[in-house]
Amino acid sequence: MAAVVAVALSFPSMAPSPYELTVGIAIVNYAVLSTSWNFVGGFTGYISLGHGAFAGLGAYTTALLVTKADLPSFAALFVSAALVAVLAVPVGYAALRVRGASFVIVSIALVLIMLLVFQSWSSFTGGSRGLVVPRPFPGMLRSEHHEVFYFLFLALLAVALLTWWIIDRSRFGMGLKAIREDEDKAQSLGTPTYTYKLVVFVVSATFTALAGGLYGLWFGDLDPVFQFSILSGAYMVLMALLGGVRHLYGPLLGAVIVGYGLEYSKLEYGDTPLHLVFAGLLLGVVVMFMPDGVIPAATGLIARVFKTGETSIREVTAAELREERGQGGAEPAPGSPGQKREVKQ
Amino acid sequence: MSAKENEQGQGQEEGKEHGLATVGLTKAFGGVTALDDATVSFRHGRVNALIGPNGSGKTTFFNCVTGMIRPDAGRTTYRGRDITAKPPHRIARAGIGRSFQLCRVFPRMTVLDNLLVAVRPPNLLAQLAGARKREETERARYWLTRMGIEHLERAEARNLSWGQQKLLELAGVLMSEPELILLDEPAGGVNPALIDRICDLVRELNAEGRTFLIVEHNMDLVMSLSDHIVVFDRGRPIAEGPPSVIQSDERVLGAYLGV
Amino acid sequence: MSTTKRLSWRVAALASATALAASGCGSGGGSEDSPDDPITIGVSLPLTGDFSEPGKGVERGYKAWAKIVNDKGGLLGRKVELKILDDQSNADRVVSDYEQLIGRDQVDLVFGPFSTRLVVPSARVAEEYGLLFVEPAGAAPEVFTQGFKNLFYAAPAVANDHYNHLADHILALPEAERPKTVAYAAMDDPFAQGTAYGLKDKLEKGGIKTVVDEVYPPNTTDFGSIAAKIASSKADMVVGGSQYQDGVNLIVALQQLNYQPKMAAFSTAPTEPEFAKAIGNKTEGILAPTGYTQQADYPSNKEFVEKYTEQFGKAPEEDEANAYTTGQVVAAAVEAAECASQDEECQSKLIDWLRENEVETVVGPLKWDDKGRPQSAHMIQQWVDGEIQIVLPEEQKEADLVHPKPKW
Amino acid sequence: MPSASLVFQSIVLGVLLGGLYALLAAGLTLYFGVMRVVMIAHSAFLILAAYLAWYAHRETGIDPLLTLLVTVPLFFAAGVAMQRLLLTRLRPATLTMMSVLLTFSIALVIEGLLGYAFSGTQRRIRLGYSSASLEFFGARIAVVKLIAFGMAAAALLGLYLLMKHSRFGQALRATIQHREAAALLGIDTDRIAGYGFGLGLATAAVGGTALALDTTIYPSLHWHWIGPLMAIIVVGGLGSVPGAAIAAMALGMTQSLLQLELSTTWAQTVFYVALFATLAVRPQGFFGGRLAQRF
Repeated sequence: MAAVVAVALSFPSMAPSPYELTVGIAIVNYAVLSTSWNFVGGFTGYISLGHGAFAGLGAYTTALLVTKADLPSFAALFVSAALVAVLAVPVGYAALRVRGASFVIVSIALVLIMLLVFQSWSSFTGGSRGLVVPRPFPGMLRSEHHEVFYFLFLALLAVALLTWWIIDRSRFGMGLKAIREDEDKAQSLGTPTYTYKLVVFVVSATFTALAGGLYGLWFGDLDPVFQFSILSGAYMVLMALLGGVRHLYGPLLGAVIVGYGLEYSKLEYGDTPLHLVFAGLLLGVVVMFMPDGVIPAATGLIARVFKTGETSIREVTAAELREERGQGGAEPAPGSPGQKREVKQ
Repeated sequence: MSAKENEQGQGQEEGKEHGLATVGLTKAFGGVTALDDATVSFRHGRVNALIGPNGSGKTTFFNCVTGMIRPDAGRTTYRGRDITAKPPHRIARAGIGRSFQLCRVFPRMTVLDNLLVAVRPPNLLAQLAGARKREETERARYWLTRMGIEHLERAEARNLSWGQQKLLELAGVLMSEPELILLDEPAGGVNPALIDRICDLVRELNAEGRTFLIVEHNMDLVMSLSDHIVVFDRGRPIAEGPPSVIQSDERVLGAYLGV
Repeated sequence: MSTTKRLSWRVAALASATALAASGCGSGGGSEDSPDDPITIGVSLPLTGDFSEPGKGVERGYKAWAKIVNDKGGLLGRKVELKILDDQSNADRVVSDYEQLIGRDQVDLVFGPFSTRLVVPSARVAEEYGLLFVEPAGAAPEVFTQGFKNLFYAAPAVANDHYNHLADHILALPEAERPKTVAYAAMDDPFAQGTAYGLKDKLEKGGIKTVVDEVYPPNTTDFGSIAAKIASSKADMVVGGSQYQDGVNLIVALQQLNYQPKMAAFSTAPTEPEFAKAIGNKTEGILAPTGYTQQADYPSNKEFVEKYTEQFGKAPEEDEANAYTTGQVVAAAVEAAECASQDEECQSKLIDWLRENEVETVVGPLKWDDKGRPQSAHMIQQWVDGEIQIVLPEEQKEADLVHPKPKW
Repeated sequence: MPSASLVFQSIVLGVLLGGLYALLAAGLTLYFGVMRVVMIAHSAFLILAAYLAWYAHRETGIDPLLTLLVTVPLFFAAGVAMQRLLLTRLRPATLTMMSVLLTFSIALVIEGLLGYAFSGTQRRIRLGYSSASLEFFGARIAVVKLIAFGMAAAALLGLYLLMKHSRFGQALRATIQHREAAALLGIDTDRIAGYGFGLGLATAAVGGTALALDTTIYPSLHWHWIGPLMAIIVVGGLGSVPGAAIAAMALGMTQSLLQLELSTTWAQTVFYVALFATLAVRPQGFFGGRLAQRF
């Protein structure tokens, strides 16, 4: 762990040119975004494809607070995160009242409606003409500017990871994970599932907005088409899922793989739209074959190779058979403990 | 905590105060009426059973009472308090715990964590405290021990056998400190040895002051275990009474045989 | 946390960090000028995604320029070499592309990308590294209000001035012939909107009434409602601030409603080679501004059209010409300043020279104001007798403007 | 204040647009009904069908309507295959969420491949009758729009008859209503679900061809369609085919009328406003049955 931190901290001094630093910033930004996404996705199992909207809102609100309300850049960043948190409450209210499918639909709709609003309301948002965010450190050289923001993003990542870790080991986190496993059951045991979901949704939106706002301050030019993009939300999901949503470092790992992969595939296969195909196939493969991400897949593989793992594959199959029955709602096939043991070997 | 509850439970004068009661509970799904103006009450401190043919509305009744679905009409009270259409977690906190028709545990959490989910933090700040506090873990182990599955506490629930999962589910319900426990087909898909085990547990827990309401198809179990039986047909009660009365009730036979 | 978990993460992080660093080291450090080294020129273009069509046109223009220059022995005796990256029509990408070109690849010069939306963020990168930024596509007013000191637009006029000749012509018409009401429909895009609103401002000042003012998002594909509004207003003139396909769609939708204005002007779309076929040849009388014509007799244009046609098998369009112009402008500056490298002194010499001088290009002589706005005007073309011909200004016209326009 | 004729024109346009929305939303509802799957790739298949129609027309000059003979069976088979080979392999416990991601990834692949094959250029079928129109009580209706509407209406009618009056339709409706109960009645729900999926995708084939008649197509266009369609199925009540059709008509009409007073962009927000309002006020949708309650 210490080595990773050391590498992350010394990266700017190792980078041969500001370009590598911008790639580093992009990857850390991805990591913050997917970690933020994972507050909802990882704990509760609710997949949001619309977190791009919160990032865009964070960026735009920060920019508007700086340009229209003359707030200092970083005050604007925090005020903007607070405003997004407030907005996330009614969104979560609508999205979380019903389960699953409606949540996904609302999350996608959120990006699309924000895109429409920020395009149409051009007298306020600049619309398609774009919005320029004044630099927080005027007069700073571009490469220094990159370096400062690299560390700011790193700090935000640390805070997000710490928050995730605190929740993960808390009673609140226990309740959230119970929601992911079986929401009805969690309710029947006294977990106020709706409130839990709403709270963690707001936390997630807030961190996403902070990442978006910081990005806005760093990048400087906002355009609704790029800020409110469904694809950026999908990348968050891909990264978190690829790394493993149940693990603290899963989204971070996913961000490093996907971020580096995007950069690499662009260098290699630059000018074809095949990057969409790659992203699509990768997402499909992850969903079909390793929905728990590479961390468990890799540990599972190692465990199988060395035969040290606690779980055997056939056990999982037995459990899933039962789960299928649970979902199907048909009469339970009488499975006595004795029979189960046979399956378990 | 549970000891204090026991005293409360035994302090009630039996029969005088109704535990769970509904008035005119009605629920329709599309064109199908699952509950039809069901007015029924159960005895506090006793083992109650709810029986009836398939599709007679027993599970819908459970779901309405525990807030999982919202009834179209009617009221539910528990010990005099109106709990109609309250969210499920409030009903759980009012002291009603339930199991599900097909046993439901949190498959990818450990056995111990399955119980710790039921712990209710006393205040907002305690939400963020660590989830594995010592005294709670001790209490969880107590229930696991009583169920006889304490050796599995670190296993993921999905790796347990069906019967072990049934016991785990019951332990989870007990961890939430209910006064009234609704069991939906506790003997479903369970081998005879385990059925006996579950019966014993129900008797013991009842003796400690917990009230039970059991939906079950296994008539031997129902007749031997329960003090009071309510029979449902087509979404409403058609008969109630002690096992001896129900066994000889013609309407009950009619309902079951479809006469 | 298990050991394996920690290990896998650490390996991945280390691998990516070192890989990035290594790939950077490998190709950096080639910045010293030597007479044998080619002059490398970095460009990022939308070769995929929403702007890919014009993006590819610009790419062809740049490639034609590089070939023509190299065939003649290069610049300052050095060959020129283009390094073109694909920005996927995405602003994040375009910025990171220019970071890569300038920082990692150490190119000597940069050319601009396509589309106003991408020009502003990328111009900022060049500005902050102190590089000259000549661009072929950022014509919207916003581009020139950012305070860029290094930016020059390589075309005759900014978007809002595209219709200047037409506005002058309309306002000079006798009272009876002048359109009294105008309907505007513009794509929500800084460039397309700029063209329509430039004309709108001038006509409104001249007392001509605006009866419809519609803005539609770039992804609009159904123009039924907008057309219905325009048709129902019975405006004498319709102005479309269009790119390509939206212009076609709008015209077809208007024709479906049998709306017959006295004058119809659309930007970009009518000048495209496929236009007539796309709207079923009902093109008669449609007006369009253009910054480029293949027939222009500027000396360099003849060479361009000939060699471009040789290289690509068809004649160049406006996007290609603007890209070529960009090359010509930068080349002129490089030859005057006698240097082509990233160092500050050279770049500021290039910038200063362009500020002060006029450059001969395929779109005519160009010079710029202190914000980088070109100071010429667009010509106005009209579809006459099944062919698009220049009708304004007088001195360049190939045909007379037909007014009122025949039915379509 | 817009004139009466303009309002009438807008109503006509709204009906024509609503018809197409209704057909596509019906398809989306079928997937949800049989599998509880939110099929993000529906509109990507829509665009794919439009591209196939355009490509066939460009290469051979045949009327785009004729491509239906190929695309409808092709899409039906693709739908069945997708259900059998992909969706049934997902874990049931997480099916709803994971299927969203899976279909999302399919949409990305389709978009990427279309871009690869045909570039990002906007395309439009050039028909001899593109700009022809008919007079209808003072409103002008483009012939191509009328044909598109006719196709949508015919397909919807066919779907309705199939579901109401055929044995398969009965099985399909039973499966949508209550899959377990249907299975108990001896219906092979897996097979029915596969066919339901195929039918849904077939609506995309019809819709795509209708779309290609009158509008421009480009690979990323599907994002523009999926939002309104998903809003429609929520407002209509997830899983209710008639609900989806009614909501589609109502919202298509509202959008068209709103454009009279608002800009095109603002008018599009009507779908999302309706979506949020529905979820806040009546989460099960306005026409939904018991299915919608838990989703």
